[in-house]
Amino acid sequence: MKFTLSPELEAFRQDVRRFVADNLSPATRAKVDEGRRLVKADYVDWYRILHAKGWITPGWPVEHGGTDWSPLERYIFEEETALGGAPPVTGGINMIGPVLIAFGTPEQKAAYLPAMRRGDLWWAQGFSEPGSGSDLASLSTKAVLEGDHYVVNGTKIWQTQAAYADMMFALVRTRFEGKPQEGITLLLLDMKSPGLSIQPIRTIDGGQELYQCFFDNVRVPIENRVGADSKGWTYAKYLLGFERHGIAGIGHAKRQMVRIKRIAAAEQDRGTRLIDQPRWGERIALLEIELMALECLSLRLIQESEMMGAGKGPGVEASILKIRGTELRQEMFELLTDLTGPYVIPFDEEVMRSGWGNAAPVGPAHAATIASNYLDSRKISIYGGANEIQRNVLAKSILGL
Amino acid sequence: MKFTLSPELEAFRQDVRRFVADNLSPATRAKVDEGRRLVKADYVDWYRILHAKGWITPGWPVEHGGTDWSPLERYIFEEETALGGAPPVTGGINMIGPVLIAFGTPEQKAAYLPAMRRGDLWWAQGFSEPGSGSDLASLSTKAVLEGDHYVVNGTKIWQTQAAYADMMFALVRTRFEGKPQEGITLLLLDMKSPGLSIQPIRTIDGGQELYQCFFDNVRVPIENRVGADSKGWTYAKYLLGFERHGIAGIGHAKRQMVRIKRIAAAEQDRGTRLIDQPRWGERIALLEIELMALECLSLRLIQESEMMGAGKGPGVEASILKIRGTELRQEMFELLTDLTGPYVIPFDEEVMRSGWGNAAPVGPAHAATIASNYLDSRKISIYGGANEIQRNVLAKSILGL
Amino acid sequence: MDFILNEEQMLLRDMAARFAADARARQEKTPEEPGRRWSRFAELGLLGLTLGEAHGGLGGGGVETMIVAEEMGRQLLTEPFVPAVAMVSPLIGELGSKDHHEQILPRLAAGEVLVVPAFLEPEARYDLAQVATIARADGDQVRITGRKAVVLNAPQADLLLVSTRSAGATGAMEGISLYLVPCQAPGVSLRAITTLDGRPAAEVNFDAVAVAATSRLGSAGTALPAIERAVDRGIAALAGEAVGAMAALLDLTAEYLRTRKQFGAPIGKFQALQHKLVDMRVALELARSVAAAAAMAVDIPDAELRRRFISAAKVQVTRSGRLIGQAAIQLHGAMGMTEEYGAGRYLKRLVVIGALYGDFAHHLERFAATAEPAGLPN
Amino acid sequence: MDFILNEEQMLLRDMAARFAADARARQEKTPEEPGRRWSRFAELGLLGLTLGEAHGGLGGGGVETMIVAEEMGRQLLTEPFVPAVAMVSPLIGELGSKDHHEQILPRLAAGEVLVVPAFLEPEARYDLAQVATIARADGDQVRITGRKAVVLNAPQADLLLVSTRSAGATGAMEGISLYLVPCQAPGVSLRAITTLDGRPAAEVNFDAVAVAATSRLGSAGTALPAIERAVDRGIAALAGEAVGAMAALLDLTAEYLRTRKQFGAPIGKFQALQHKLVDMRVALELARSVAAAAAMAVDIPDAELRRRFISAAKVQVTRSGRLIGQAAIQLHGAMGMTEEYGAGRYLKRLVVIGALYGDFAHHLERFAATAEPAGLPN
Repeated sequence: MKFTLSPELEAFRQDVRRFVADNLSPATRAKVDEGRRLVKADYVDWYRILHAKGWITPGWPVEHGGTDWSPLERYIFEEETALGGAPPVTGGINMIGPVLIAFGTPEQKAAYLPAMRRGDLWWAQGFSEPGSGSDLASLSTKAVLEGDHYVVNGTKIWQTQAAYADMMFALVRTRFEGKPQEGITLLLLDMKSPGLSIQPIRTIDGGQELYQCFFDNVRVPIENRVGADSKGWTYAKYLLGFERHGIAGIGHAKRQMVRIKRIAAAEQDRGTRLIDQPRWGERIALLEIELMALECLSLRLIQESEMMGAGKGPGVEASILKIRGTELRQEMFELLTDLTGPYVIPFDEEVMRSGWGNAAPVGPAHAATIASNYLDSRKISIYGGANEIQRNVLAKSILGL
Repeated sequence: MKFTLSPELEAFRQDVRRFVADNLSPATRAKVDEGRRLVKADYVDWYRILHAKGWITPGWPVEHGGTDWSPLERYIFEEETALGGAPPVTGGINMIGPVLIAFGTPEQKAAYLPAMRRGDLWWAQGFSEPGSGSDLASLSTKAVLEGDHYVVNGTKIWQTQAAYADMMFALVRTRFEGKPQEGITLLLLDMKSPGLSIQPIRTIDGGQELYQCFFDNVRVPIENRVGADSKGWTYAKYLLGFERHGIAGIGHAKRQMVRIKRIAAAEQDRGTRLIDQPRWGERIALLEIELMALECLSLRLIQESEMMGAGKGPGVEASILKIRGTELRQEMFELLTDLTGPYVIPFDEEVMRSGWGNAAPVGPAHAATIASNYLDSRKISIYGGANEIQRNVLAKSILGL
Repeated sequence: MDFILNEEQMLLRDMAARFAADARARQEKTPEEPGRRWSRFAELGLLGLTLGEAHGGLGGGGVETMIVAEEMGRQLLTEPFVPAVAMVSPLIGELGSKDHHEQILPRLAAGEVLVVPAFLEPEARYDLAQVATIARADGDQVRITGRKAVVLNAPQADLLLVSTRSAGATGAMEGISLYLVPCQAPGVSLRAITTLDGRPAAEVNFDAVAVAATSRLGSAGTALPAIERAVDRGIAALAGEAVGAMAALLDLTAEYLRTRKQFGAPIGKFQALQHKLVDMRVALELARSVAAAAAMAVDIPDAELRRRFISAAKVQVTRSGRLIGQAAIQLHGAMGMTEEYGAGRYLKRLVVIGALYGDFAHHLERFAATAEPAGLPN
Repeated sequence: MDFILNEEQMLLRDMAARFAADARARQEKTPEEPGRRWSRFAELGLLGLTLGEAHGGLGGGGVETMIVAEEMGRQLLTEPFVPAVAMVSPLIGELGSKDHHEQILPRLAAGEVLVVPAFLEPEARYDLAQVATIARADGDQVRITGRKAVVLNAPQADLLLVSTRSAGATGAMEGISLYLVPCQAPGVSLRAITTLDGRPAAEVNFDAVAVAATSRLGSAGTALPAIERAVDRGIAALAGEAVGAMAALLDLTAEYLRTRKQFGAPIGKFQALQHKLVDMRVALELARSVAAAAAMAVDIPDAELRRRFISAAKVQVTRSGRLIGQAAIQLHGAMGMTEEYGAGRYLKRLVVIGALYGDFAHHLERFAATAEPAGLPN
């Protein structure tokens, strides 16, 4: 045990930090800072910058453009990019990418992987259905093989930014007997396929980033099947096993902490800054302590798993990071709401998209996005395996019952 | 709805308050105030005072010495006696008393009821067993009828103050087939019976008020059976249905609130009284608000059930009062622990029993009992139907699943 | 305290419940013209609820106001009942001149004129004494200059009831006067905003707005206690509204747990979800009880005791509202995040109520600063 | 930060774990004479753990101390390892004269002499600068008069390391000096007490106790920073002890849930209990991680950063300790309330650790007052 990391890792951290500071578009960073909505260009511009640096697919094998970083380096990279205000690398790269590399045909790899690295191919995820949330295996969208095409009928839901997507990877049911986990197949669908339509879902934060997708006799060429028919459950589990390095959201939480302090210093009550009042200052301090504890825990688990040679980051302990990371960030947004006082009340969706422009803000400028951000934060304990499910997983590992 | 109760009820409240102030032994009140342990004489002396006033058995029918109070009057009586520092009326009177009145033989009533009213008969409760906690029906202490005696073998546990008891009412198994609820019989055992022995259980607060009871061929005359053989489950449920008026412990909580404020005004940190620091003052205020809310809820539920004519106090809503009442009082003891600071560390069991006597206290005199009281308070969310069970009951009533 | 509704109160509750449910049902079919529904409030007598019988009202107090507000909260109605009926009407009744009474009160009760309070300012957070809006005498007129923050329903209002300073420094308790200011008066400008829960509101600017000296309510410089009382009435009503919203949200959530299936069973079979639902229920019952107490306390003469109950209710309701609102979304899973489903609309209403007229921290501080009533034994 | 134990640290952990488990097992068979076990600490080199190699020690720091303390906490050992080894030895090593080093350190390492700190006073709560115990020069002696509160292990100690005031008012940062005072010196009187977790302790009174001027550790009037550093070392060690106790309590509770049956199944099948156990586990892992960070931070030169980690650890450990301790009792039901079962003994240890050298509120305040390290990117 040592208070500081190795000089090499420290230098790496500084490299990433400087790279983000020097290269991220100030407009995108401002949006992230102010809690406004990003659009496709914010993501893709950043992905191209990462691609040019060779940092877009750290988790992939070196021969496919990976960086060969250790889990700790990947953790540092994720923390620093989030802390620096960069958009997250979403969807395809960390989910379907590794699956294609492991199970895809040479043609699939050639068709998709380079385009993904360049930021030219955006994926939608087709897992959840209206009737199957946490109980994924109960999915019922069906695909029937007719000649050299699967004909898909059904619906998928909760797809983030499906309107941006070029392709979708979807779990569909191709056999109907046996256990629900059996008979599931993983298909790659062109979003422009006839019979495929999408419909936005307005969320409580005023956003419209989620979609439902409908399949009406959508024909998918058989060469767009990943791996074998009816083995999709295996690939899905493989896919969901990735991407646990940044699961606690430390970089994001640290950035929110900066925001909290900025706002607590700007807000006053009867002439005293909130941050200088024990009732607020100590509430902030407690969150800071909880964040320190969570950061220490993240680092510790990454290092322990690295030492064990697991290579993929924490195992079942990732559930601890997911639970605590989401709950802590939610507490931060609750605090932001409270700091904002009466100016949490006005809401203008236009400001979420475009900022105040030349208009003078209503109330302090920092207030306009807080309510929407708070409402949006309620999702993080639901998506990606609801916290109740994470607790079940952990309980099983502790008790073995 | 009116901000004040009727003048009659207000006068009744003042009557009870004055009665307690005028009649409760100052020594007993001091023990309650300081959180020290009561002994049998503290209870019995108070019971005799209540008996002389005709207030010892408010819940009994008038012909057996009851007061014919409304549920709201009973609630006020319980609150005021607790608030005034009186020992609670335990065990027999509110449990086996109503059962004997409803199901006992004339001989049983004559033998026990007057003695109970006079404070001459102390009961132990024989329900729980080492293997059956919340799952009461799984009890296994068995009684075999041999001629005109039941012969009892087995053990009972968690009996409060069994050493004070003259008699025990116990659930025993007399039949072994059928559902576990069937085949249970309610017996009255003389604590001096040959073969009956008790053993104290030391608890984490340093106390020794709980006991385990062992039956080695204890012979119980058949006339000591309550009601019919194998119908004990019915009587037990009847018994447990009483005594929900004071379940939130409002009087007790109010008294602890007085103690909290007294200690917060006595403790200082760097020259400032804790009660004057927002971090402490507002934490106390929050508990006070929670107590106000709970008191309003208690009053409301009592009045609603009175209006509905239920007569016994709240139904399933009593679980809400139990959950919140116990958790709130536990929070109060946590706060007391925190207020006490470093002087929560010394512990002297002798002070719990006898106070400091002529010796100067170690640290502030109020500190000596806090840790023990805090530890003892952990039991209130366990005993009398653990809060997990109460939540199950409530969930069933809300969901009907 | 007596928590049982009397017969009139029960009738009022049943009427308000029918009316509110009906209004929501109509709303969901074909959105009706907002003025139309407000007229129906008037037809039912709800707009005169808090006026004395001398002014054509029903003479209702805090409890009656809470009863109606609760049903509005349950159905998420957005009419300006709380600002107009709970806050302004009794204030005009109390402080207004005979002229005010005769000219305004009957029209308030008839729904012909809408008056809403404009008390808080951009820099004030929740302090009613932080009045920097100046009222300067100018002949037999008064000139008002300043700005009021987040004035609910200002875009629909005919008159604003404005707290102004005629003496003393910003923050001083003395020197505050109330004026009735027509929204159409020259110099009044509104910047319209929408609230998180979908109500019209505005920041209002007053640029040397001239009003007659007779527009003042009560004597000069002494309005703060009456303003505080009016705000306390508003808080008690909002607490009722929040209780209605929480109760509806709990019902919605329980129904979801009963019907939504995962892993082959209703998710309400899972004990962890059951216990979360129970925590919501406990939070609701606590809020409901202390909100009722606050509604009763709002009419008592003892201001210190009134403050204590009002602040306690605001603290408890805000706390329960957050717990219930958040737990409801969580128990609904992704469905809870959708605007269409509706759980989120309740959460947003609860967030707004929490932030109106003093948040958790403000009222906890205020409660801690009030003296506790005498009379504990020993 | 690097959280991985090196090879020596792993060997130390294994040795300490075996020793502590063995000590507890012996204890449960036939209580052994306390001095005997302390000698075995010495034999294993644990009493020289924090001394430099020049003084016959192992040169261990915060991490090594935490490793041993954690195993002691796991087995609920009550030896004065934290006061003597974590706090006093490094302090004498740092501030002591050559004479002190030669006369005391080898005997500390051998377990022949026990020195414990006496820093806090009855009126001080947790403020180390609230020193009202006076040291007055008297020829080549010094006379010490005052009182120290709840001095752990004082009844077993040979010497006390006492903070005294030679200048300034009570509460001043300057003017504090440290003296080594023999417990047998005339004028030293102990009022023995037992702690909640069963350790011997005492309030100690000093009535014009004469000690040689050479008993002073370091220069006159400047001891506060060193005292604070020693206390921070103690806190880091106590955090480790608490982590050991929490881990053991979690294991005990999990085992109970696996084996205790109700309604025909292990109670660990009930989801609500499972989730409570998970919350305990989360609390443990957070505490363990920040406690390890504090152990590393205790040896860094930057006092502000050290304070930040120490206070964070104390806050988190106290919070986790309360959650785990209370949940453990609850999950055990009535069995958890019995002294014999043992869960309560862990809770009591955790309560005492929470109240030693600054509680939750004290360290939260201290943390809020420390500057945050520079360097967050924008």
